[in-house]
Amino acid sequence: MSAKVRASVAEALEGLFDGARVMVGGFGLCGNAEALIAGVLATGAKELTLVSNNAGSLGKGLATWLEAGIIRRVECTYLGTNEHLHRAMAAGTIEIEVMPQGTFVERMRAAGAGIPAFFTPTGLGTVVAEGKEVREFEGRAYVLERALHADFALIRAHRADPFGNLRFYRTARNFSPIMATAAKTTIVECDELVALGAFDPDDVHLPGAFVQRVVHVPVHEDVIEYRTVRPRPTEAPS
Amino acid sequence: MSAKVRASVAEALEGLFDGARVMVGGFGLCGNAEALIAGVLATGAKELTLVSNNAGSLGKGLATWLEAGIIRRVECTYLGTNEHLHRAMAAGTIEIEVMPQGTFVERMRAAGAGIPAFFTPTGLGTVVAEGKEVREFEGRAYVLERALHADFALIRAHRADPFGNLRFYRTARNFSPIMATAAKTTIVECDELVALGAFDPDDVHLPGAFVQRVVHVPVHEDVIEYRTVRPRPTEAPS
Amino acid sequence: MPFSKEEIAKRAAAEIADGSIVNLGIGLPTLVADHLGPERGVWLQSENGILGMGPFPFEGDEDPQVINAGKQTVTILPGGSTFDSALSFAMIRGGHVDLSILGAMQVGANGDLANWSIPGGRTMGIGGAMDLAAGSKRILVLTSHVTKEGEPKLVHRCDYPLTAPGVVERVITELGVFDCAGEAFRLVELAPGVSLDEVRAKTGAPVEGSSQGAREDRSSSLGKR
Amino acid sequence: MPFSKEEIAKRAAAEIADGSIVNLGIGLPTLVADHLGPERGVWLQSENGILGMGPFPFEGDEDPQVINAGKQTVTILPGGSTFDSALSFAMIRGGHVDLSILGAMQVGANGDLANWSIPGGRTMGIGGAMDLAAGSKRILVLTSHVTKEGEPKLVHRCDYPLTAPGVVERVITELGVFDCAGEAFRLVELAPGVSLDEVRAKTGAPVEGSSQGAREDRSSSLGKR
Repeated sequence: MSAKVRASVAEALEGLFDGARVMVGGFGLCGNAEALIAGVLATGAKELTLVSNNAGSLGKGLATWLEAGIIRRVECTYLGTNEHLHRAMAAGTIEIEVMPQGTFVERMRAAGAGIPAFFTPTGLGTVVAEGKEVREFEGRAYVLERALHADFALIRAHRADPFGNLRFYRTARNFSPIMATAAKTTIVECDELVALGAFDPDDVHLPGAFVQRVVHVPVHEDVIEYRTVRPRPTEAPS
Repeated sequence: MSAKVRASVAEALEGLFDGARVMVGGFGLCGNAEALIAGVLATGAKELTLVSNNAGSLGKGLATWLEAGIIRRVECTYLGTNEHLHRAMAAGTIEIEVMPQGTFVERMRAAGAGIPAFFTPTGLGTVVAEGKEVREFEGRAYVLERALHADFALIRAHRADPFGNLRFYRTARNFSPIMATAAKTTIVECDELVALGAFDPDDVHLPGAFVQRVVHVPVHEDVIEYRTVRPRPTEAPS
Repeated sequence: MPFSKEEIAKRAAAEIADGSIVNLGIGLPTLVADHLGPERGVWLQSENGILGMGPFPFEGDEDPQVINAGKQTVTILPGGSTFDSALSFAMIRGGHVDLSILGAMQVGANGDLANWSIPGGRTMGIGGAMDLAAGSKRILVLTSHVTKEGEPKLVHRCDYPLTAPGVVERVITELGVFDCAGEAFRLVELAPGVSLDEVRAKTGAPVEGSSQGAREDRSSSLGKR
Repeated sequence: MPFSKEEIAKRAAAEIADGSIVNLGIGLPTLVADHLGPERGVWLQSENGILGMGPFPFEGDEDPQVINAGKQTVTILPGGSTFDSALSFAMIRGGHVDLSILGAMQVGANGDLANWSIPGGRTMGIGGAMDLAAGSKRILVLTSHVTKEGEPKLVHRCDYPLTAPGVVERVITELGVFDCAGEAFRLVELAPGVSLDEVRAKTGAPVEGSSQGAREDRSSSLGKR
């Protein structure tokens, strides 16, 4: 029953191979599987295809993979201010496919649900639709998009049980549960490891059927990219 | 903020029209919006297209619609022992489209997600694929299926708040949250109506964006179709 | 003596790898659950939205909102989860169910499965049958070897409407265990006291193999994942 | 005097129907939130997975795992919910977001929107821009009327890479409010003290209408749903 729980990050990452397609959850640095991301560097795996919304920021997270030169190709939606990625793209040292965020996640959802391709309105009439089939349904045109698979998904959950049932916390959820369905081997780094039966059946965000390995990582750095606050009112608001 | 909450089933069903496409949640009688189903009969609406996994059973639930003759067409996955439906189908008084359950729910999910059509392996090489496009991806053949929309969805939730955020209970969830995304007007019958803020943000099963009306119905019959039990051990199990 | 229903179910349970996700069809497949002890770590999926389905409830504990795909009252085990039908069928169609054990009206030697409609008969509907057949990683069929009228259910090619083509790997009947080998069924195991001649007489396609070979094959076919 | 950024945001807030679901893009559109009192019942969607986004947290209350699509720390209002990106984009692409208020690099008179890439410039990526543009029920653009170099951003046809074709209904700039009318922009409202001549001089397409008509149009265009 607890065959999925691994004692260390290194054990959790066993079998990662050169050239693997690796999905990494998180919206920017938010919800990153920090220990697994660091652990991949330690494995020495290289020539990876990274499938992630972003590719790190502020030198943190996936930016460390770029810096280490272990990425051959990136499939993402947003480069932002990631200097490594901009330089690598300009120098042609890394292939980059940028796609719309909704198409990105729907392609992964399709992969997880056994759907090889689907039509979407997003990207129609833009560079995204170039070379793709366009077809009309009920008078509106749509673009055919393909499923997006991976060999591994590295995601972070708030709580996990030994079967790999997961709960996520707030906006740290983002792409992670969908990536878990789209990858052959889903590796979860959880803030808390709870006992089987600790979750109410209605409150499981992602059932264990989609998870192959779990490693407990209690401490995270949780970097904030843009700290935006408002002043605390000095007296009770009227 | 509470513009969605209706005082009665009749108010909740306002605007239901003859010939409407109506999705009704539930797996058999489990999770039926019992009061809304009864309420539709009271509106006098007829010539309805019913989109539901089943069409009632034991003379209960949607069987009452068949008995009242208000259904012109049924799109479902399973007829089972529904005598009304078998007779109506044999007599040709009701059009019936039977489809695979996964295709049924995925077609509704597509409708709710802005996807007009998708490829699926289910139904390939069967009567389900007749007249549909078949295409190969990565060496496997798939059938093109279309989105399934409706004018109304009548669903039951365990708890709802005034914005229409919903939680479902156990296997009463089934098709209901997906139907809510696929219908123009989603009408929810909830066992409990809770205050805004009563749900933890992570524990909302379906956000209120997909819900247009809510009516509080505290009492349900909750018929069991097949009561299966095992004898209670007389002493503590060894 | 041919396998009893309980023996078929027990034999099917031996096909299941520890820790796997399994969907059991209505009827004979349902009995398999009784032969899966908790030490096996097998998780039962019910397509109406349960992973981790438990046994029937104790008398008086039945909950009308906790049912299986056969609309029977069931329970949910610790570690079980409930979810909507879209996720349930994403699990099935996306290949996350390791094994589905299904009933059949006909099975073709080519692996074709027919289990939803009899020509000229009353159609109960499709339900989740086509999804399970097309989406599961592996399909095992449990069925009586012949119909009530004595017609073979293991045939060269199905003449009943198909549920899915070329999906059945193995069939267990009261007469034994058989693999779909294309133009013939391959004997994996004979039920005690059943002769290959009897099997061949009751099968609508060639049956390859010998009683001897079949027994030897058995151990190697178990517990694979 | 042309509209200030705050006045553009306030004017945009008047375009929002009470109770609607709204996504605010990064930059100028973000300011609109300050002009939506709780009595409006407007629900802000953030495509990284929030419906019911609240204001920035009080100092010291920021949570690194509660951010918006601009990766800024935010809060969640009572009645708010958090969900995965697939559901978030199903909400957007399925037409469940009533209005998206976006920034722009160029807007065509035909409603074409370009807001993600400048030819020859550095591409920041697409993010949710194309999904919001293609999926929302209605698109409102807030932008400066001209670029820093003084080039018109309201043009006959975009020459920047498109985000989505024919989706923009209305544009609010410091000079006024304009609808995309196909071959021209239609003046809805002039900012105080701005002349139609100035607008025409700074717009890369014909501008239809008169100052008089524009003011009369205003009330009728508000509060529609």
